[in-house]
Amino acid sequence: MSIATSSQMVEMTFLKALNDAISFSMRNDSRVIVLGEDIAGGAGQGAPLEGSMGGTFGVTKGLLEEFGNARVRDTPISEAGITAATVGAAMGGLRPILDLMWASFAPNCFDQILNQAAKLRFMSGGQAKLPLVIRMAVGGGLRAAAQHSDTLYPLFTHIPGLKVVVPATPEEARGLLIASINDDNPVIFLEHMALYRTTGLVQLEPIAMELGKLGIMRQGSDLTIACVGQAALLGMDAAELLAKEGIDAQVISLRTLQPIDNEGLVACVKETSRLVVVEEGPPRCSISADIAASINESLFGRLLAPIGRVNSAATPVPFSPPLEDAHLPSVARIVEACHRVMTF
Amino acid sequence: MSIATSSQMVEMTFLKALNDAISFSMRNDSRVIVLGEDIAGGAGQGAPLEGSMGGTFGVTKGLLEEFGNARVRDTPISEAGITAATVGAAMGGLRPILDLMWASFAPNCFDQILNQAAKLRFMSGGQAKLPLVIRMAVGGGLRAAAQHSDTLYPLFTHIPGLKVVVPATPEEARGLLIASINDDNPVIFLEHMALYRTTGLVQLEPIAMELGKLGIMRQGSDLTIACVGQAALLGMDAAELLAKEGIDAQVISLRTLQPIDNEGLVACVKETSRLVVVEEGPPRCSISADIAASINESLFGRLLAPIGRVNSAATPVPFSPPLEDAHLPSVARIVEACHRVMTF
Amino acid sequence: MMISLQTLEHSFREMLRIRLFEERVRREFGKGDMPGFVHVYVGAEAIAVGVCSQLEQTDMITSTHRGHGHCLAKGVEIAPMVAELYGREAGLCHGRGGSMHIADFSKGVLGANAIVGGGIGIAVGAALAAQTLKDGRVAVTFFGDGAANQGVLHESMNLASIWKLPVVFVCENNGWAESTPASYSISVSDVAIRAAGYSIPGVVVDATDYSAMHVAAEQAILRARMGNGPSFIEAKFPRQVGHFVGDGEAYRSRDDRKSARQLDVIARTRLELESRGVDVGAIVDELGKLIGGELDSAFAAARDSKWPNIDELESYVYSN
Amino acid sequence: MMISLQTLEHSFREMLRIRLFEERVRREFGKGDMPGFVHVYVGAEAIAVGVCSQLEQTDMITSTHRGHGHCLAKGVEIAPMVAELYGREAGLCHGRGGSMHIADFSKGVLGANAIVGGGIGIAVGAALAAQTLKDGRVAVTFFGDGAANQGVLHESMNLASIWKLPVVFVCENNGWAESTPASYSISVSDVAIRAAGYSIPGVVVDATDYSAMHVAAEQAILRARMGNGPSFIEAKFPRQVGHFVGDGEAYRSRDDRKSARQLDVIARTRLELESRGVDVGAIVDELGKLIGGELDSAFAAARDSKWPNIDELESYVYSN
Ligand SMILES: Cc1ncc(C[n+]2csc(CCOP(=O)(O)OP(=O)(O)O)c2C)c(N)n1
Ligand SMILES: Cc1ncc(C[n+]2csc(CCOP(=O)(O)OP(=O)(O)O)c2C)c(N)n1
Ligand SMILES: [Mg+2]
Ligand SMILES: [Mg+2]
Repeated sequence: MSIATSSQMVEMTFLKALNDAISFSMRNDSRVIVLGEDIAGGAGQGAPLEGSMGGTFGVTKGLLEEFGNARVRDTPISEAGITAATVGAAMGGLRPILDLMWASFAPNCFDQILNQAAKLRFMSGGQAKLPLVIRMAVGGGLRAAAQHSDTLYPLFTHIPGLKVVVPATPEEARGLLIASINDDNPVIFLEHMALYRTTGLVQLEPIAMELGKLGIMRQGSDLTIACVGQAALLGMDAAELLAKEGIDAQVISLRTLQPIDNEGLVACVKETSRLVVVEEGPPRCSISADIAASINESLFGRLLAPIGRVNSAATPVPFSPPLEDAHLPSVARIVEACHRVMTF
Repeated sequence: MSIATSSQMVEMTFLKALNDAISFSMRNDSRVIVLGEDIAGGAGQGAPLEGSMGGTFGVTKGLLEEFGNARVRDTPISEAGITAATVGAAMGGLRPILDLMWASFAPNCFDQILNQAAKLRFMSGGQAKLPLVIRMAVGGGLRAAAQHSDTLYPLFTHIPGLKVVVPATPEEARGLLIASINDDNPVIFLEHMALYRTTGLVQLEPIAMELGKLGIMRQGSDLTIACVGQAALLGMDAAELLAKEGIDAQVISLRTLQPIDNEGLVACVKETSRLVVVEEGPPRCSISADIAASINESLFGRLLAPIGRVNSAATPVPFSPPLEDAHLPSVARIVEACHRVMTF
Repeated sequence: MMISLQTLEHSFREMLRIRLFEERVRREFGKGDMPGFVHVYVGAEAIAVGVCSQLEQTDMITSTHRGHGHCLAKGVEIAPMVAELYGREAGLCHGRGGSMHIADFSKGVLGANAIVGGGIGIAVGAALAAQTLKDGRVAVTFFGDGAANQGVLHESMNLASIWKLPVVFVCENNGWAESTPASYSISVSDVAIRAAGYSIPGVVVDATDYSAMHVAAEQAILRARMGNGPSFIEAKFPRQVGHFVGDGEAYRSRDDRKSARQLDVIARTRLELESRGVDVGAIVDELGKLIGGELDSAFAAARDSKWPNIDELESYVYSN
Repeated sequence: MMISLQTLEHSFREMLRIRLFEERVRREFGKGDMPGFVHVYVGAEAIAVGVCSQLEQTDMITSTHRGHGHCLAKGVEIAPMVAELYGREAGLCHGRGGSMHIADFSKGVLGANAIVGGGIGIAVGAALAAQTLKDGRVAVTFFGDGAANQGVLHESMNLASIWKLPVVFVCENNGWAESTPASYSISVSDVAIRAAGYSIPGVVVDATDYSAMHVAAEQAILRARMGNGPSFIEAKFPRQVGHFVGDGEAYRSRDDRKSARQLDVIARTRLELESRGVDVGAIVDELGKLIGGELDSAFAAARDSKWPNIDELESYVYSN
């Protein structure tokens, strides 16, 4: 094995990047703990370790072995109780990471997120410090149907007091998760299901990636495609197709929705004067609406076309594959929106 | 007492208008029931009636006496359980009206709202019929602080499958509540606390007011002020002040946020070419953002100024009066926004 | 507890029907063209049948992510069920729901629910409707040991108790919630103990003993029907299969898995029937053919049948 | 149960201090310049004092909308409390929280909580922190009979039990939740019965009997401190006052209100002290003057003190 320098890059899955971020943080700070349903997985508290699943998606695999069952805790199916406990644990001096499995289960603990985690610091006049991360898997495409496919991006982003993070690549996943764990605020960390098995290059050494700065995934001068999380992969594919037609699209991964990098976004769109926002999730009061509103305000009269918005359909997520495919944003729909924006 | 004709108008409080709508609907249809914490109030099931409070705000006062305790039920403090029961009752053949007291408690039953009420019809391929109304008080100004002052307008509006209603006047309150009760879908009915004691003219006979049509509260040709619920009262006051400066503002009460009267709104703004949206609640992924996005799209290049947005500050609602006043939308901030839009 | 031979035989057929359905689902799922994921009811058959065979069609049930057994026991037809598993227009939910949201309101099945604990309060509401409309219906909610730790169960039991609602709480305790053992996650030896906290009669039943299950259900349903309020049944049995089809259960010891399979209600009921003189082999053959044939055509038809029309994506969001 | 005279006298002083504070709050509220609404702790004093007088400053509590008593018993200073009630910058929360969200982390008060049941799970989490950090702290959560029907209580008790967390659940059962009687809304005679559903020892205590309350708290805190897990105390007493200051309680019979006032822990403890030879009159006079003076200046100072700067509206949303 060769000796690596910190500038070296290695190939890694999104899943492994998340796992790395957590174990790195747990090694560095004994106050970091993880809890959630099945996150140890079968190994429970003291049962044999072999075969423990490490969460429904395997993100926390191996942590139990390294850090033991005081710091890696399977929980009962009690989303409200475990989220409240996460809030209390943070106020009591830990830096907990809660795994909620699917974002569709977050409504079960919405009081704890909206009324407690998000508000306690403010209500206590700055006394409460809430260094906690709530991870959850979002999104459709798995034919998991309406109660396992929500993204809920705007619901979290609407609530002052939360930070909201949406990585698109393994590098973002690892860097942003480390930063989220280091952050003293409640961070909602949303992992799109379709990303877990994707791979990408990451730096050899885990380092934090600043929250609140977008990432430019592809340079381009004709229009900007701003994407929420996994949608960036669709955006990249769309850009490839557009390139073949001679349209040079810039692709942005927003990385964090709160704080949102308005400045960065304005700077990008100033160059291209055309914007398409891509977001999985229904259109009303959405991230795409939010960005359209703010960019229209910042760049009033300077856009060459109305802002394109590609969202999911305004329906719950259907089970049936052709319906789900039609419901979700797709490369084809992004290309179409870009055409509309280019030819306006 | 003179004999009234149906075109006669009577003065009525917002509170009484709501009460009327409910008792009217209960008289007409024995499947309509009401339930919630303290909505009978002390009278419980069988205890003496005198002094029963009829809900924290008195909206359901007198219903117990007329309809009895099988149709007017005090509930335990169990928001999740009673909302789930409301959903089940609707599927079982009733037309329940649930009183959640404050919208800030809705996060306690967000699963039942988002995953159950909103999705069950779709998931069952149209089998489930969910004729239910969930009423709640929203908004600040009472120094009730962060956990009793949320509006949550965009959270509900984001979720496909719900209807969202925001009356601004007694007439709207009565007409829209009757329509909501008549509707076969889950309706979130949001009553701003500051409105309960306001009065206004209503038609003598209770009649439904169509969901999905905005109301023009004041004609005006210079700019449009589109308001969510109680904000319309602020909008009206702002319009009066603007009129003194010679600015002729149109004031709109949106009435319903889902369905939203896009067509009506576009028609109005086409006339004035200038729009300010007023909404109590934080700005991100909000109703104002939603409207700004859609109007910018519909009227791209035809607006004379960027759309003005007046929202609450991006903070939880503070307790301290001067802070709360600064946090909330105000007539002064609306006027300011209108000036910006007029002088752009 | 003894139940009549006729009842036992009838119920055995019903249980076997579910078993045959689920075994076929597992096999067909392996072919890779069934969308999403499925959870089968293998091993729990006595619960659905013990309860639903004593319900009227108009009685209402709410189900879980593991809902096929409840549907079949409540009289839902096989062909539209299978079509739903494949996401087809001919499915019970026109393909919108799939396995985890399968529903048939015409049979009183108010839906499987993919939110753990999601159906519990809905059944309480259905019972409220029945009580208010005075139409004599009862409601039953099925939920797992994992769901027993959801707060909504507590709220729902309290509500059902203070209002004396005609509802039966049936906890299907298979010892596991995904990879988490009930012995770890539940703070008490029997979930049924919790019923006492709500003045609700609670019993623990061995769900591998069909007769015991049947009798417990009978009493609870009768109590509800008579207007005497809710009951709680904890039906215990060891999970014989993976959490979902495809789950290798690496987190579980081989011994535990093996011993679970040895406590099978179908096998046990078969022995009982035989000891009471029934030629079970004949029943198994007959049903195997009958249901086998029905399943053959249901799966073939489902695979052949139309997808939902994507122009109708926005249907069923609202009723008008 | 007998506790030492010294302890009883000390606790009487503490209870009286709360009573004097709350009576003053009621009076001052009537002047109309205290923003929002307040809920006073009158009648419940034995609970906060019985528990908090036996806690360390580093131990953590979570409180309710009726939180003044918990704060005072846990050692929070009067002046910044009063300033908070008036929404001033000098308040404990710099005016951001008010009565319903009053908090003093330096004294282990993790906050009053205006969401009924909101504090319960937070205390469980605080106990998890204590257990994980092995620092010997314990956590206590206070909540009402109304909160006893919130699902999060059930989830929290289960969690605390399976993890053997150092937490004490204290249900302040004053018989009412706003206008709803506990006898109507709670399906069981004693909330403490529910603790058995979580293998948690539960006791019912007469909260008008200070000594009984003290001893129950002692045992529960000790159990937590020793690492033996959670306990549940249901402290019963009749609500003497309206739900909030200004609530005329029209929904409640005059007799019921009157009899509630006759079961007062301060009066009762006074009698007990007197029977044990203490000159309570002297204590009352002394404290009346002492606390009276402190309250005079606290209220005067609060009214005179600065409002928060509106330029700092956006402070404290995030820490950085
Ligand atoms: C609210 C919620 N939390 C978590 C999940 C993920 N999940 C699906 S099934 C399951 C286990 C359920 O166990 P149990 O209730 O015992 O039912 P079983 O699968 O054993 O029949 C979990 C955790 C979910 N679907 N919903
Ligand atoms: C989640 C939630 N639901 C409802 C309310 C409104 N509310 C405030 S206090 C209260 C009654 C609480 O009763 P209890 O827990 O017995 O406390 P008590 O006031 O008697 O001390 C209610 C219903 C609330 N604040 N939060
Ligand atoms: Mg199970
Ligand atoms: Mg009470």
